[in-house]
Amino acid sequence: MKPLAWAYLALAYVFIFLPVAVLVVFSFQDGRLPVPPLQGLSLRWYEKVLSDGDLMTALGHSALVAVISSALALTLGFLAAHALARVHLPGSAVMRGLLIAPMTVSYLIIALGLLALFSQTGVRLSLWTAGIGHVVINLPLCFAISFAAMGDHQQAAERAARDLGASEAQVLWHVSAPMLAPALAAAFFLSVTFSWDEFIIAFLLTRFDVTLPVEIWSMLKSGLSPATNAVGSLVFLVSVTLVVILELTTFRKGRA
Amino acid sequence: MTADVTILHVSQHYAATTALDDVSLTVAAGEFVVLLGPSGCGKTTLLNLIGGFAEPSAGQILIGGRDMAGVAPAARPTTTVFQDYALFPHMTLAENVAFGLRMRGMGRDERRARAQEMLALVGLPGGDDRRPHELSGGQRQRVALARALAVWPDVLLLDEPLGALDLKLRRAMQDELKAIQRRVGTTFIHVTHDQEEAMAIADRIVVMNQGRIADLGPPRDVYLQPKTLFSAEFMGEINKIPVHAGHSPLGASVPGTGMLCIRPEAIGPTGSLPLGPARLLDAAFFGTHVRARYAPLARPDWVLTVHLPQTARPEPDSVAELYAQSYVLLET
Amino acid sequence: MATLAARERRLGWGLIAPALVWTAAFFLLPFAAMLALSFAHMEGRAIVSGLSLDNYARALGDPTMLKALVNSLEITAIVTLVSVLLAWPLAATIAWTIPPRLQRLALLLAVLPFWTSYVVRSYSWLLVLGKNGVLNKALIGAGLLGEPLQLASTRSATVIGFVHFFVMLLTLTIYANLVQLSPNYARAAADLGASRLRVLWHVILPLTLPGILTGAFLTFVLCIGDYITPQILGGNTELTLPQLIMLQLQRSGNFPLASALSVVLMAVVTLAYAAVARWIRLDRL
Amino acid sequence: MPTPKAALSPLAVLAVLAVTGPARAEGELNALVWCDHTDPALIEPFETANNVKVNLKEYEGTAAGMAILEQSRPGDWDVLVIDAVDVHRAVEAGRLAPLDPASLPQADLFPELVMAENNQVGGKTYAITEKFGYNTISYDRTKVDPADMEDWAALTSGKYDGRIGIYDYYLPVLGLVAVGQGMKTSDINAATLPALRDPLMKLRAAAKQVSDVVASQTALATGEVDIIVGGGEWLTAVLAADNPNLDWTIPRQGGLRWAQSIGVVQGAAHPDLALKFVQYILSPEGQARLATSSCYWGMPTNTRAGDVLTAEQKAVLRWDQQPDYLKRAQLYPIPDAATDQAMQDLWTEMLNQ
Repeated sequence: MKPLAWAYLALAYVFIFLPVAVLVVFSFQDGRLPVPPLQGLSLRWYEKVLSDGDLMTALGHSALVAVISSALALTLGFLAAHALARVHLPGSAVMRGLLIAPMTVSYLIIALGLLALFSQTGVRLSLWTAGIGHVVINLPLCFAISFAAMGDHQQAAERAARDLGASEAQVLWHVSAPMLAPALAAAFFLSVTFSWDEFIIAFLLTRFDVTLPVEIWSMLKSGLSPATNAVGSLVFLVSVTLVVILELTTFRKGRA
Repeated sequence: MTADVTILHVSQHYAATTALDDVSLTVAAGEFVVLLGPSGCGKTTLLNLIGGFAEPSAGQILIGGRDMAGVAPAARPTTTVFQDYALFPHMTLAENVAFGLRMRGMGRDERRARAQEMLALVGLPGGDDRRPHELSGGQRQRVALARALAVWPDVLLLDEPLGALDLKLRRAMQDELKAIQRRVGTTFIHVTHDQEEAMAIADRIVVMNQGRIADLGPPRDVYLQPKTLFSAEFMGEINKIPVHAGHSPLGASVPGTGMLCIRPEAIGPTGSLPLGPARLLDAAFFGTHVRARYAPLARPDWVLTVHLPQTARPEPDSVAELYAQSYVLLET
Repeated sequence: MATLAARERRLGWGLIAPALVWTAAFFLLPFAAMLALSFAHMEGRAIVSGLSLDNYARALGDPTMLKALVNSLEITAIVTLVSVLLAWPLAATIAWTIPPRLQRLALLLAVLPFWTSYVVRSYSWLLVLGKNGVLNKALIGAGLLGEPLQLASTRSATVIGFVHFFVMLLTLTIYANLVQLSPNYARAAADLGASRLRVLWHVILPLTLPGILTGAFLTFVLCIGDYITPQILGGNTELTLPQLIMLQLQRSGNFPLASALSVVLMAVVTLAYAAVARWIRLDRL
Repeated sequence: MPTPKAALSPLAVLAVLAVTGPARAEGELNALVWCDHTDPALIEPFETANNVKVNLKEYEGTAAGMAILEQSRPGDWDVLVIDAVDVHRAVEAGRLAPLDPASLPQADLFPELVMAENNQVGGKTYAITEKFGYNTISYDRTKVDPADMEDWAALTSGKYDGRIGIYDYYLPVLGLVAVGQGMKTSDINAATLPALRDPLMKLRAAAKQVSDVVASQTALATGEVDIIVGGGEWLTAVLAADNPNLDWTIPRQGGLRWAQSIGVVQGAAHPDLALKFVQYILSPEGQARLATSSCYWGMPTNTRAGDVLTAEQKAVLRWDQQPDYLKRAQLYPIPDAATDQAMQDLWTEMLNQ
């Protein structure tokens, strides 16, 4: 059993890392095409990518949209979860279902729906409209994670805070949020990841001020090039660094 | 810093169940009242109504003469020490204690001083930079108490605050609780199901059963002169002898009809009320007393529990004449 | 004077209102707009609103459209099945074979490529699977293959790209499920005389089924609605429903037909959800 | 109570977006273009000279462009680049504004590329042809027999099965299929279209992929396929430096001539700047840069660009063979709306084979 398990593990890791490895290796290709044979190693594609203004602008846009839309989604989701966990409201099962519903709908459909709405109401497409779409997809996630994290322990503390004269806003800010911090951080981080990497909504709901995935898509449409590999490798490097840092700090502590 | 509490005809219904049924009670300012009863008797419900965590279906609650209808917990002159303490795990002890003051907008230095003062009051001077998870159960309980008292409540509500402590610690805390109440003079309303705890700390005990007040009075009265059979049984072990028109199967004669209730320690070789001869079934040494069980010769199927002095060494199967020193006849 | 309970409820409504209104304004309303559009029709090159069922007749009647739906369903079914079959043993191996203190690291490694850009991840498979890609070069170089395999621009490429992504996702969810199981279940079963295989089949598998189903459903939703992977790896061959929707929208400007196709896509997902809703809890992810 | 304010907030967001949108800075030009216009080498000189920012959105295929315009608001776009044969379509839809012919270098164009019947409607000029070339066959001459490439029939003979890529644009490729059948592109209509079905499906069966401009270039460059149907100089010229083995030809049955026109959008926010941009694109320098754009190369329509282009560039563009090519190539089909829809549906069906 054991050798078999280890062999399976090894094969699985090869499968999982194969495309990434190829991506990174050929980002150093000293030629125009990222296909074998490897003609030599060069950093020129990285130079090209890092000096590409459009790409860097798109990167900024992505970061902006990811952070703002996630913060909004988390705020809305957290408040809604707090309301449902705290107050017995009529129709709470229906409301919970409604808030979760976007999770079962393909991003493409959400994007098309918003496009239909925006074009019928004459809203001009921009980074903000894409941001609205990202809040829609991340709100259910933030709501579900917040709701699942709420328990007796923190509700008892909220009750005590209220008893001691805290207003609802103070309860949320001084007690609920800090006590649920690990879950909220996880929700925020996941949201940022999803928004950062989201393509179809950003593609259909932006015009000129595009996000990184859309910019990468148009790079891809402008041809197979090691520059695309370089962008991909850089994104990978940055994300992995972030994941490792978070893993070593926030989430490890959160589990203790 | 203290206020009286008046509860007028308060009822509380949840769907099909009645948690409180027309309860009226007056608590004097500065009094230490214990609500005592088994789980589900309505004592915690009553506490929650006073604290404002729920509103009564009917009736009125006044604190310091002010009607509390529609007043949120935060706006009431009450604070609560919760059963699980509900300390804020992400704050230090001092921050926990100062929380209510912070919510009231008090300055940092001022509330820090007050927190120190309160921690000293509950016997936790220094060490205020620790967090709740670093404390023992008894220490957490003290912090919860300090936190609730820090905001100068008129009425402190305690929801089984000692329930989570082991017996020894509980007895020690009872004494301290009583002492602290004396010092601050705040009205304490304390919920417990432990009758010994109630007797140890209460100025007055309110015995509750099935949403109603079964008995109330100073511990001595409630113990020795219970007004209901429920109260008599809940306050401690009791021997019950049915009496019909002044006659009982043991020949004892008390005027009236009902249940003659006698505490085990009120039975002995001497007393005002003869219970007739009884045979010793068994006896066990309990430290403070010897607990003996007798079967009256008149009714050998009955058992009378008797607390004999520590020094007594009754012979097995011996027969003794038993007398009751104090007793109460309750209607059934 | 409002009662406390009424005030509580008002507060509750106040807290939940922003999320509800947001969802109504930017999820329900757009969907309604799309639904309305799906009953419109094209007159020449202009959209004319109305109550026509033509788009649905085409979406479900036109062999090309129907074929796209079938392609989507087939690909999604294969991907979901293969991903679960590959991910379960991987999650189990990590949970049972790897020493506990290394498990988190192993898991992190298993999902690390998740953090490359989604678009780039599909593209990088193109580099592996192309006619002159790494895989063909390696296999031919090793003498295992005479002629290069035609993988890029085929269904296989789409499936491989999808499976790669979803194996990572499912490994996470299944692993989370497995480590929550008390080892005593397996011990008790073994103690009662069950063989390892039977323990697996009768005890462990049923206990992890809800986790598997939740993960499989997520796979289904994400896979059937994805445009990027089939577009990059499958090329314009064997269109999937999202590709068809994008074609109608972007190339033909036939927003009404694209809307109708989207409604069909959503209906399929809803049916799938209804089928498994009993076993999965999305709000307890 | 946060209720009323919070309840309104998303709608308020929407309202604000609807009213203001992202502020459109003065001196920003929005152009809806084919990908050749996105080359910074083409755009930056104009931006610098006029101190403006040119926002570009690329599309492929007239229907896609018209769809984008359909989903936009008036004033969103200033410049439109469109297939010359589809100028009428855009004018009918009210998308193009008339141009003053005097402001344009009409006289310098190759006579065949003035295309007045396409660029004018009711005597008014709405666009000017800016670039042209051919949709025929591109191939790797080391991997196929160049002699075969002179006959459309060779593609479906079985010899090249699985080695063919098709350019994913229904108009030229359906036109080429028609040419291969000896039909004129102008004869394609709802009645004759069914006759193209079988040859198209046969071609599809022989093909490995159907892909857009760049994917087609890439496929040919990496050896993914050896032949691109619909290709031409636009596909091979840009790769000439990297892969000198790539070639293109017009088979004996003929090929198609593509031509793209540029015009100012009706209701443009910056019509003057838009005209300036059109003039820049039609200037000899602009023409030379457009001809050698990084996305795809193509012949400039302004003959005076020949003075700016280098000899090598002209060789790659086959400047001198143009008289012969122009004779042998037909224009794109110009379908009416119904035929256009039918052609697209046929195309979609072909994709999904």
